Amino acid sequence: MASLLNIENLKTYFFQKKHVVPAVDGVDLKLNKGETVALVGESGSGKSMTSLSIMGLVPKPGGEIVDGKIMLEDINLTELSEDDMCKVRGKEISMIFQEPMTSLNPVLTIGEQLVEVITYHQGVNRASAVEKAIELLQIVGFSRAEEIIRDYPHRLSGGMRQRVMIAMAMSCNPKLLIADEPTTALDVTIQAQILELLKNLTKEFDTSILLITHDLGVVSELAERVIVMYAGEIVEEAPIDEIFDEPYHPYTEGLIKSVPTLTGEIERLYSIKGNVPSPDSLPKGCRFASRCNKVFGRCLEEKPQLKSISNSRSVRCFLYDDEEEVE
Amino acid sequence: MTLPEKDISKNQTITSPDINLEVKQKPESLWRIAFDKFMKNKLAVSGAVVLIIIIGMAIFAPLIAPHSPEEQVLTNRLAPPSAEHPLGTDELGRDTFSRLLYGARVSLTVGFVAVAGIISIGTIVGAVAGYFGGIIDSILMRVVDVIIAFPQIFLLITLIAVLEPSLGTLIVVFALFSWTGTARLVRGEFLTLRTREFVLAARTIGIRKGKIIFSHILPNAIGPIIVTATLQIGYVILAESTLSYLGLGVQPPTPSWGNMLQAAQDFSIMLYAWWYPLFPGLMILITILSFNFVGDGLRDALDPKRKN
Amino acid sequence: MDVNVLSEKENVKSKGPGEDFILEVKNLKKYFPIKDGILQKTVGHVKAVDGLNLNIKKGETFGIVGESGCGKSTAGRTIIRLNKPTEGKILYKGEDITKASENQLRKSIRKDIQMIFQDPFASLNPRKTLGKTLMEPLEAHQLYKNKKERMDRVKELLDVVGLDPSYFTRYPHEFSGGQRQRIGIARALALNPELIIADEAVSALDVSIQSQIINLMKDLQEKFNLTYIFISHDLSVVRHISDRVAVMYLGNLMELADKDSLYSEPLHPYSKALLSAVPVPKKKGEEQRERIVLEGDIPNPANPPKGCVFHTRCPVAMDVCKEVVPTFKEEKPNHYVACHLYN
Amino acid sequence: MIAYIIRRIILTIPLLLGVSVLSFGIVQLAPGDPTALMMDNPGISQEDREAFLEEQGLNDPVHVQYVRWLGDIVTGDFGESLIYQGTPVTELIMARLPNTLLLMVVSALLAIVVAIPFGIVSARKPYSLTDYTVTTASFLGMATPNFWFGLVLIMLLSVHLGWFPSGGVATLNEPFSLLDRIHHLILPAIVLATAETASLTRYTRSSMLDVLDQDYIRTARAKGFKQRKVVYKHGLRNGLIPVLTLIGLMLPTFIGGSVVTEKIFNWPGIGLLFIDATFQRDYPMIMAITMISATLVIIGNLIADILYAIFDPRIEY
Repeated sequence: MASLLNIENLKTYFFQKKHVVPAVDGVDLKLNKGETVALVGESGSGKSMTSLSIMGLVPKPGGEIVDGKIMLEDINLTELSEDDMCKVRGKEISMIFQEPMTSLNPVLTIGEQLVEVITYHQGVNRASAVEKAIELLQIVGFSRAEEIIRDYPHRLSGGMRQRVMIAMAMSCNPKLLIADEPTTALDVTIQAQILELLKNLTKEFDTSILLITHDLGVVSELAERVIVMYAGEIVEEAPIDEIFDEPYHPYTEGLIKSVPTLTGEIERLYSIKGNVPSPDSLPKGCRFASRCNKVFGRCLEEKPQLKSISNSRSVRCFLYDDEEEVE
Repeated sequence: MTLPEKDISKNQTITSPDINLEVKQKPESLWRIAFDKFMKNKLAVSGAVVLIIIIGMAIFAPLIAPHSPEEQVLTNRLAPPSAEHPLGTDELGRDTFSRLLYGARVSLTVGFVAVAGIISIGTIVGAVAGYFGGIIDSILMRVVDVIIAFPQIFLLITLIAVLEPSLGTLIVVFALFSWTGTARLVRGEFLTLRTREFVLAARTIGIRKGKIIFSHILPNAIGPIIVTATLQIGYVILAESTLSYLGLGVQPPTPSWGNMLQAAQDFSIMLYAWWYPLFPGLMILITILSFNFVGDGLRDALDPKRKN
Repeated sequence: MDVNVLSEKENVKSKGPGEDFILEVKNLKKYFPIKDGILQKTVGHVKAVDGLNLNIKKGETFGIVGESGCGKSTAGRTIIRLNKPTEGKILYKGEDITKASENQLRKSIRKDIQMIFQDPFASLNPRKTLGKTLMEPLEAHQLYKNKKERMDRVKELLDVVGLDPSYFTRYPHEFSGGQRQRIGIARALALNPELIIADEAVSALDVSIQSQIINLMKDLQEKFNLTYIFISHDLSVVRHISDRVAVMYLGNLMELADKDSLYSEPLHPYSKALLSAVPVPKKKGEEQRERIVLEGDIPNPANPPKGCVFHTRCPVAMDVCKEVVPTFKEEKPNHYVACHLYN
Repeated sequence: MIAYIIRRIILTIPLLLGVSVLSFGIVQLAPGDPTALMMDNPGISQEDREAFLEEQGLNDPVHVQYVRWLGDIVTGDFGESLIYQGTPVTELIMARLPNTLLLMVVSALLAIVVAIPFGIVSARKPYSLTDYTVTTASFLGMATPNFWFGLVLIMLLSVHLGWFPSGGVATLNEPFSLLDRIHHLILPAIVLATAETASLTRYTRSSMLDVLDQDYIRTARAKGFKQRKVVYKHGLRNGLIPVLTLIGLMLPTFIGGSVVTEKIFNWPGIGLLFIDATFQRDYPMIMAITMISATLVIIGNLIADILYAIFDPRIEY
């Protein structure tokens, strides 16, 4: 499978008056064509900042990509000028966000917001852009698309707005769709609709998805591969059908065991003690050490590296240090 | 390939405290944080320093002033700045610098006292309207609407003309007709705060209404109130000087920055004594500017949404 | 509305002999007026809660699930009398508190019923130290003889919820979300309540913190013999913590049962869809569950559909559903449902 | 929409009533009666005075006087001036009104034209040199007393340099000339506009900064639009909607400011008329002008509200 996105050693730091916050700290990530990969982590893990780095939308002033490469096929996005990056955004890579209620411009009609992106990237005239917009709205499930394009966002529910966002993101047939917590703000029944839609669309359009989420359930609905982040670093990477049965990293394992299930077989939830370390005072050794139940001396002194365990799995933990790398 | 044991034991104690709290010497109250933030704002700090100097000069005017503000030397009218009269003299030969110092007393007194009144009335009306809502709120807000519909200066001019100008009248009139902005602000704060969860929590605990208002809601609304008070002082000083300039404020011979300028409108003064209108105006400008800087700095420092 | 009265009777009738209810809610309604026009006349109502019947047993955890706008939070706030009920009755240990004044409430339920809120950042007064926040309920009800004893009690509370007593003088902004939620729980416990209403108490927390808080709540329940009403949109969490679960939709109860029978064999089409919509981590070899994807959005509670409120989205709606409000009745032992399929 | 406008107009009626009560009431606070000044004139006897009081209805109870006054002003009759004896107040005001409106409209346009672009530029690059310059200028503008600013301008540009006339609407005894009128208008317009320009700039800046922080701006950027297009297409309209309200709220300050400006530049408008009236206790005139200015403010806010509703699609009627 050809690789579409290849991130190497990405470091996105925030420079504050007193300290430097390493929001993303040396992330390597590969995404193949047509593949859906989930980036999982709790708040502050750096997953959202990774996605904004790919889009070149790291908040400024303060945030900056200090190191690393982000290769989209054979272009290094970190080296593109702002003007060139504008040609990539919305066309090659598009993004949908967590808050559908605030992500659409309240004073422009749905049609206007769809049409502008189509005319901008595809150089078509307005009339055909309008036609395309209606077609897209129908694809994402609006039966009254002709009416919807004249409506303003506040007339639509959260689920409908997220559909509009998806239509907008898919309008230029992007190679990569970054979905940052696309269903977190939605009710479960609406979430199910949106997940269904995303699943069908990416098949149809052959688009790769980078799914950013904290919800392990959503991950297993959509993704083929899971990457777990903790405190700015990737701690584990695994195929979807292995990670829940056999998590390697103690953090991943804790995360999975912390979530109550719908079948209710667990009597008492596992809980990871403590809190995520504050990003301005990270420990010297393993960043998870203070919360880990398998911690030993070396973890406090030395930083573990992300290590391949098999060709589909890797983990950042000393417990697996003596494993032979399997090629 | 054998992997090490990955079983996680189940006996996590729930009473394990979250361990990641930074150890600090002293708990930092929000006031302390606001103070630190304020001190980092250069404009605000310089504004505060200038204000302290001006206030000091007003308080110690009798010690600092080289002359009595009312001492007339008719042979030395409209003298340019000199060692004897650092800012020159006026059309009656009085020392401008001394008169400015005493004028500061008037301006600052009117500013502080009137604003104390404005804030008291505005906070009470706003708090009552915002906490109780309903019909009380509607009535109070309609009264506010009516007062706000008048251009302030028209009300002030009319009232003062009707009531005879004096320091006391000025203060009372300002207090009675400038509280509306504060009332709206406080009402808005109360409306949002009263539905906040910590206020609901206080209600479920059974805290009395009065205590909820004064101990839970008001302290959290105090930031915007302080900011508006600071800005209001500047506004009142400006309005007072305007009225005095029009001849409706503090009456001569008592010096005030505004009435000093009233005398300076004369064509020949403008032609031959440019320094005379300059200094009172600059004093007003600097004072108001300082209050605005401080107010702006306080707004940033007291706004909990602005971190860093 | 007669229907609700009927169902209420049935509900009461079904109560087994000797069963003690700590809280009885009968046909509770909470409407919020919509005002419009020149004179701000009431032109309609948001029917946030529209005829709710619940009987809470002492010591149980009663879960209420539903999506946003279903009225679950309004129900909780009305039960604890932060809202004035529009209609219906709330009985706490047989005492009618529906119309009690704030003063009467202070003497009756304010000590006995407490609440844990959703947002750990909004639920603590940012200008009060942890100590002051926890002392306040004790002072308000003049429990304990003097300050010293009250302070001891606060330290005890901190210990119970797993916070270091040395945090006494700290301010809320110095705590993490999880710690704040512990403080919120300590405050709720301060008055030794019997019933705690937890409104989305763990929804705002990260998963690893969420499990800490859930476990804490379970331990406290055992220790102090608490009764919980646990309100949440998260079906897995509700299942984990509850004994009985009620499903709400648009201000109405759709189904109510022991958690096992509700989750393993839901009767109402809405409950079925809701359960099937929850994405679950799949284990290897596990079959893809059949999913019922509901069409459309939740209707506006200001203008709920006629008949069964769910009929606009129901995959098995019949003609009768558009006209007639289904009765809430016991379909199986202790398993209630409001649906025409079971008539 | 029409229904909304009608509703808003109807809602102003109680407000206008309140305003009339206050306008009327304040003057009632005056000690003595308006004949006090007349009595200084030895040609007027006590009988004349009584007759005057009776004729003017000043012996009636206050509420009767109020109702009568209200009835009159509804028909546009504000009574007769006490100073310019026998001349209806309305006539005097109408004669001066065009001058005041000219000054206000020109200043308001000046303020908007200057403030909004500077506010936007400032917000586009916060904490840049441009932003600091604009911010400093606005702080100065807000703190400068306008009467003093007018004085300084007259001293510098009229008295010393002779570039501008020091007052009046036109050169006396000259035929009408547009250039001459503009020449007279420049300084007063600048003075009246300064403070409002400054606060409008600050407001535009903070409103734009707020908007540029919103999620939909991030969406627009994610679509690949350049910063310029994002600011002007997606930010501007959202940012200017609240500014609209401020312009409505600026009206009272403008009207108030015109009093002082007219006084400094001897501009024969309502403001000057008002000041003269207060010094001479011309009560019908005072009541008329306060009433009219408050009405103008209410109308201004009404227009701002309606415009707001037109420009913001989120407002439902």
